[in-house]
Amino acid sequence: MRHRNFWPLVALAALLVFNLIFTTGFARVEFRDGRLFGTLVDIFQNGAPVMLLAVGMTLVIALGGIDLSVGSVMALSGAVAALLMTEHGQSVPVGVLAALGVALLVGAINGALVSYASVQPIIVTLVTLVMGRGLAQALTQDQKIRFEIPAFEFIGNGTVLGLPFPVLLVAAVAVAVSVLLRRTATGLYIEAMGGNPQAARLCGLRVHVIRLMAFMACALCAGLAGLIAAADIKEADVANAGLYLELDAILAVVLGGTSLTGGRANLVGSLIGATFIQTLTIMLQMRGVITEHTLIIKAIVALSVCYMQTPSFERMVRRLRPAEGA
Amino acid sequence: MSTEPILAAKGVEKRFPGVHALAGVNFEVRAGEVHALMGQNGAGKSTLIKILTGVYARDGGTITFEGRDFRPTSPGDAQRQGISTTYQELSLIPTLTVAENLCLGRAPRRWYGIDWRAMRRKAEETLATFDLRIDVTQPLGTLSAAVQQLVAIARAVQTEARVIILDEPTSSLDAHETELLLGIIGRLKARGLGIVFVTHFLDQVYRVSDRITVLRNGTFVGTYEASQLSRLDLVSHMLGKVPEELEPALHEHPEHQGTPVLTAQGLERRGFEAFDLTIHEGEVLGFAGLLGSGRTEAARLLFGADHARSGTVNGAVPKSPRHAIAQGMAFLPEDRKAEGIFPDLSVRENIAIVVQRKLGFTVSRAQQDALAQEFVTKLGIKTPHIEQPIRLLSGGNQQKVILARWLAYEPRLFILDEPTRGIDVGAKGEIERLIHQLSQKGLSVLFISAALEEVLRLSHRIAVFRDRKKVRELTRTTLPEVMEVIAGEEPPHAP
Amino acid sequence: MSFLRKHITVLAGLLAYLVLYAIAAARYDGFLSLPVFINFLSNNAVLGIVAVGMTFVILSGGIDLSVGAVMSFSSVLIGVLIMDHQWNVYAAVGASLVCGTALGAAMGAIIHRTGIKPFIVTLAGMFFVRGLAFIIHLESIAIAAPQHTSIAIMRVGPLPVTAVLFLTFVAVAWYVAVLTPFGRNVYALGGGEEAAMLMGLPVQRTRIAVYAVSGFCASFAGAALTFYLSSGSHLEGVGMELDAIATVVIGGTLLAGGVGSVFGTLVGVLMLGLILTSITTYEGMMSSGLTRVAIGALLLSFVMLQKLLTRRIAGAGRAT
Amino acid sequence: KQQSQETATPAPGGATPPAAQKKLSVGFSQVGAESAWRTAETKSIRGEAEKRGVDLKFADAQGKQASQIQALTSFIAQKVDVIVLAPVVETGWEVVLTQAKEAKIPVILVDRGIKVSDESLYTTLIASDFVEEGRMAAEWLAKQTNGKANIYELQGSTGAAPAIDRKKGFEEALQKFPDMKIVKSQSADFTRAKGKEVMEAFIKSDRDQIQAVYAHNDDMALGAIQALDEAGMNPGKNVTLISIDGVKGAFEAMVAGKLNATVECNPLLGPLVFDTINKVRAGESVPKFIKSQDQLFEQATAAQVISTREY
Ligand SMILES: Nc1ncnc2c1ncn2[C@@H]1O[C@H](COP(=O)(O)OP(=O)(O)OP(=O)(O)O)[C@@H](O)[C@H]1O
Ligand SMILES: Nc1ncnc2c1ncn2[C@@H]1O[C@H](COP(=O)(O)OP(=O)(O)OP(=O)(O)O)[C@@H](O)[C@H]1O
Ligand SMILES: [Mg+2]
Ligand SMILES: [Mg+2]
Repeated sequence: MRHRNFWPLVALAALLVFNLIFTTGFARVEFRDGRLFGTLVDIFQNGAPVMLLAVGMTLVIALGGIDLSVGSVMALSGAVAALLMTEHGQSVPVGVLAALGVALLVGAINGALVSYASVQPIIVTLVTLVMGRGLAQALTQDQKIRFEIPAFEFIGNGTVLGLPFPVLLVAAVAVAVSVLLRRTATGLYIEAMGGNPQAARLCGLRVHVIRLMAFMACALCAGLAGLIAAADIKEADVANAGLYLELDAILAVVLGGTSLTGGRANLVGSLIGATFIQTLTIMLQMRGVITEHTLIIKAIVALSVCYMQTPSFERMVRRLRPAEGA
Repeated sequence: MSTEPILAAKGVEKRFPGVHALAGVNFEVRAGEVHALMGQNGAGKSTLIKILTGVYARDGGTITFEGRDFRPTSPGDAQRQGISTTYQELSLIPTLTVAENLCLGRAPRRWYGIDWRAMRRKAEETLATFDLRIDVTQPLGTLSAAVQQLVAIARAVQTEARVIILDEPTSSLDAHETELLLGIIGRLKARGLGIVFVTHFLDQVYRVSDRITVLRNGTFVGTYEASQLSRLDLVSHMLGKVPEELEPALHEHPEHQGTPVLTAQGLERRGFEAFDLTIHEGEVLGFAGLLGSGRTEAARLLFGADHARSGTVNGAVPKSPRHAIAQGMAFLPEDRKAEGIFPDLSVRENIAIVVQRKLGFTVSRAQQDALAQEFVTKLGIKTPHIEQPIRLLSGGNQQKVILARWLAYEPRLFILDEPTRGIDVGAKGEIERLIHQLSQKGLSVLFISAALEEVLRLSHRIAVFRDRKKVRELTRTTLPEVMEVIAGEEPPHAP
Repeated sequence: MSFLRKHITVLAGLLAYLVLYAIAAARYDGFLSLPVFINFLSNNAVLGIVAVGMTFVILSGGIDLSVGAVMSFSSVLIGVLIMDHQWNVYAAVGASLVCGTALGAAMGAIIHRTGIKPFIVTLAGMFFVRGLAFIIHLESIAIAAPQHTSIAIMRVGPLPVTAVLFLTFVAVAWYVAVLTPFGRNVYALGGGEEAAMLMGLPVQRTRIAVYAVSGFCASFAGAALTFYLSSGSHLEGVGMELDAIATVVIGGTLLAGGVGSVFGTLVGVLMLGLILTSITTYEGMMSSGLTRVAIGALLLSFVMLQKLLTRRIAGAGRAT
Repeated sequence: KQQSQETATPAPGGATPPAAQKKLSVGFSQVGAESAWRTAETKSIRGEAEKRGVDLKFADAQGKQASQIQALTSFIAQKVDVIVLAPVVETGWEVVLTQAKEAKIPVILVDRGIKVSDESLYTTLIASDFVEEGRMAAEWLAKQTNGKANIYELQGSTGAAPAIDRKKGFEEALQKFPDMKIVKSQSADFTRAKGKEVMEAFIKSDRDQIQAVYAHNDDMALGAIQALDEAGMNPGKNVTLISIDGVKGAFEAMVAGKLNATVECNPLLGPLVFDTINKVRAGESVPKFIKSQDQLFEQATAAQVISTREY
């Protein structure tokens, strides 16, 4: 058996190698103003929100749910933070904490409705998708909120040890979640619930609480992503922040090999998936591919990567190279 | 009975990653014969059946059906060619009605399309042959495992097939239904059909089969005339050694006097009459009753798996399984696939999931590995390694894993709903011994089984259920007496 | 009793719909009139036709995210064929139906052959088809052909042509779902794929057919769109997949597959239409944000009301 | 009941029409609130309606044409006096506008034209000319760079009318300048975040060739400025930037010397719309296309104008 992240990694590596050779300027990395610059850095910096969403989404999907509201939560959290810090003159920590608090609240609502009212996750989160952005629009009265708050902007494009802060933030969150998944019982419980919720209940798991926590964790990730997105462009843009990003996040998770039916969480895979998507996007932008073609290329590439993870591809590979065997 | 085989397999090979499931297996079934396929859990019976019916492709060997080379591409293909099968894991659609499950793919039709009324009638008639008179318009999933199994069997025998394969059809049936099924098998045989029959119940094997093929560890041991093979020989062929003792030691049946570990009072839910129940320390309490009599329901109420309308367990309203587990209860559900296993999780994780609560929040892989390894050895679970996803294990081995899950937790009271379902003779004896040991150590067991002798053999006391109502408690009883109470042929019981 | 039990979700949905409609009628002048109701039908016909196809997909345990894109593609294709190539309207519609069905079938085949999850295949399909639509024509395209217009303004009794198409689709889909073996196989597939395979049902054929049906419905919706808007539009399909899924699920169809009905979808479509119209048009809220909040809140309260009614009427079911 | 209540409220203040005359009722179908520009437009029309004591029925279409058609049918059913429509798309209005015409309700289009075979379906269009905006941008850029530049274009959402027209006008005007060439052109969805991202990609691949940036709206330009800044490329000096819309943020950027020019696309159509309505109701004839005043602002004038910007 190959390692489960084998094929996603192969795909990512192939994409990177292709770009390093054929896309001009892709390979260039320079150190300027105490910070690394280059496309490779951009991939992680620009991809940070989607990576965070993918981390949270992995938890929810492993649990057998789905969260469509993450994009709206991003908009909401950015708006709350920006409003508090500009119009209400609050300090940065207060703004950040309040924004994350609001995100957690949305997550709790999602989780509670799914768990206690047993409404299907897709419906619940579709409702919060609509309402979340609506609330953000109502709060900001449909205005974009611009700000110049260096301490806050740091979240979006600060530099620590030569690396962009969002990259480190993603790494920290990913490490924390992976510890939670692999070093504590949480991972076992979440995967068990995704695999067979009835059995999980009979095994005495706190199914409601676990579900609630997973949705909250996902929303928290979305909240952080919203802060990064807002801080990055020094503006809370309620109408556009995080728009359609839920699809990217789900795509990342699935490209990374987590099954949408739940039961298994593959965090590293999701991160690889998100990196892959961002690399592809940047590549297409750098090569100046027009939108029409971008869409088609994206479709074909996504399908191929998913195909690489299916048993039927595995069989084909084995047939082509019988010598390799097991 | 002709001696020409209808369906014959020679030297069949099948490998799964890490498992050589079938190594050169020969098997044949003749027209008008009942051929039993025997072997321990994980011997390869179900795999062979799945190869015969086109679920898996074989890696080697030949199969001929009615003299022609046979390579079914799918179960549907096999069915069309004349092989009808019930698989071990229930393969019906729980969301559809009983009638549809019976008729799917061959529903009666009129000019405008499917004739629902005719379908219902047909379904009712079919089930009547099994003495089953239920509302066929209800979704199948709401019915008990036994009813579902009957429906699956009815579906298989209803078609125009030349070979009928039944993989553990009786695992959750009662004596009465089993009797009916064996009768039907007899009739089909008389009609000249070839029947393959898999079961772990030796009695049933000897009742109906003409020949017996034994598999061990994926290898072919031999095919024997049933009349010339003694039980002891059969079991030693299966195990590969002479068994120490075939039947476990019978219980003494003293009136049990321990302190109560569980007292239920006035437990009740819609349509289920209130009942009281006490289980003492070190006691084995058996539940007896017919199919649908409410044994499972009662057990679930005790465990808090279903919501009780009123009543208490140990002085409190049963809240949830979690709560019950915290009080030291364990519950092995009757429907393994739907409520027992976590299909994608490994054997290790399936064992560790409950005991993890005791092990603490942080996970130590070493600890889990040791635990899993210990039980795999102790219960003889056949798996290539403990990281194998449980869904790839054979049915009986899955059952053992779930049992291990609860043993590892060391509860004070085990509620075992059909723990021996689909478990081979050796392991069955093992489990009976285990129950005995547990009770000797002062732990209590609530034991539900469709096999009445088993219940009788193991229990200190027996609670009898009828029509979703607890009717009697019996101590020092005999088989005829219990059967009488179950059937309701005794004078009304005065409280 | 059995009828009630079996169709409980749809009935509860219908009841909840009536309640909300009554509230709206009490609140807004002229809401309770036949023309207004007919408007609902015709205004939501396009979404409705897409949702009918989606119902089959969801019943089979799958999902189709490409419907919006296929619908837009089909409408643009019809526009281009009629306006740029002077095709006959029926020929153009026929061609777009063939394309839509083929696209759907292709996705179904990929899902079945490769074992990639429907979510991904149809998401990729959505990108692909949208790209394709932009390639055949970058802008939305106005359709002004006499033949086309004459169909667009056709009425059957009081019903505009789009409403008629929608109701026809619901009726035919109901027939297919309930009275044909194909329909029952779809339910079986959604109820348990492995079991369906073991029962010997034609799983492959059914699955490919389901996505083909969805593609057909989506492209037909594209045609209906051209009659409704007199144009081929890229924009109308954006986000339509979520609306379609929402209406299907609101109608009581389980996303996991196997349970649900086409009439449920009809109720779902009417419901979503009612909510959107009453909030955006009749209530006329000044804030776009609050409008969305209200839409979400109403949607949620409908779902909860439906749940509550289901429980009330059916009583507590077996918990297992 | 909602509507009767609304009409019952006495109109406030000065501009109240004579009590005898029934209050003018106007139905306004707006696209949504996707951008600051759009919200400014809504505000302007609402504010003007309030000022003049007009009963304004507002319907937010959330970006959906079907929603707008529904709104229009309900306006017709409610027998409003005038309909103001900001169409989501250019096509697909024949049927509903025919209904309006039959009900003798004049329709005034704002900010974007529509394509209909029968021009009499609407009374007039009050809007900016997107093609003209693109042309103005091109001409200014040519003048500024002496007719020689490598231009990088940030397009609006693919398929959207303003994006198509602004591109078209720009390219048309560039025909006259053979040395001005668009090197790369990518969609950035009219948003700042995307604008930044796409600009970063441009910088990474063609860093040294970038001389000018043309963005279809200010938001994308602001994002591009940020990307250029971070890459140390001195926007506004080493790279010439021009965009369209003229929102406040653009003026701030010009004051800071980072944006070179913006072509105003005025959303404050309120006064003009209601003036036109009055004319129409008085039976005066109005031109089919009333161009709103679009002008180009450069860095030099930005500081003076900025204080007057409302959005
Ligand atoms: N799909 C699979 N992948 C990997 N291993 C498998 C698979 N199916 C079966 N096996 C393995 O093949 C062996 C034979 O299994 P099989 O189900 O045929 O046993 P069985 O004789 O039917 O046992 P039981 O009496 O428990 O039903 C077992 O060791 C099992 O773990
Ligand atoms: N909530 C309920 N509403 C209606 N019928 C129910 C409900 N719960 C259980 N039943 C029915 O009551 C009967 C008792 O079921 P139960 O599973 O407890 O029986 P059992 O004695 O364990 O028999 P077996 O497992 O052998 O079928 C079954 O026929 C079941 O379908
Ligand atoms: Mg087996
Ligand atoms: Mg039972």
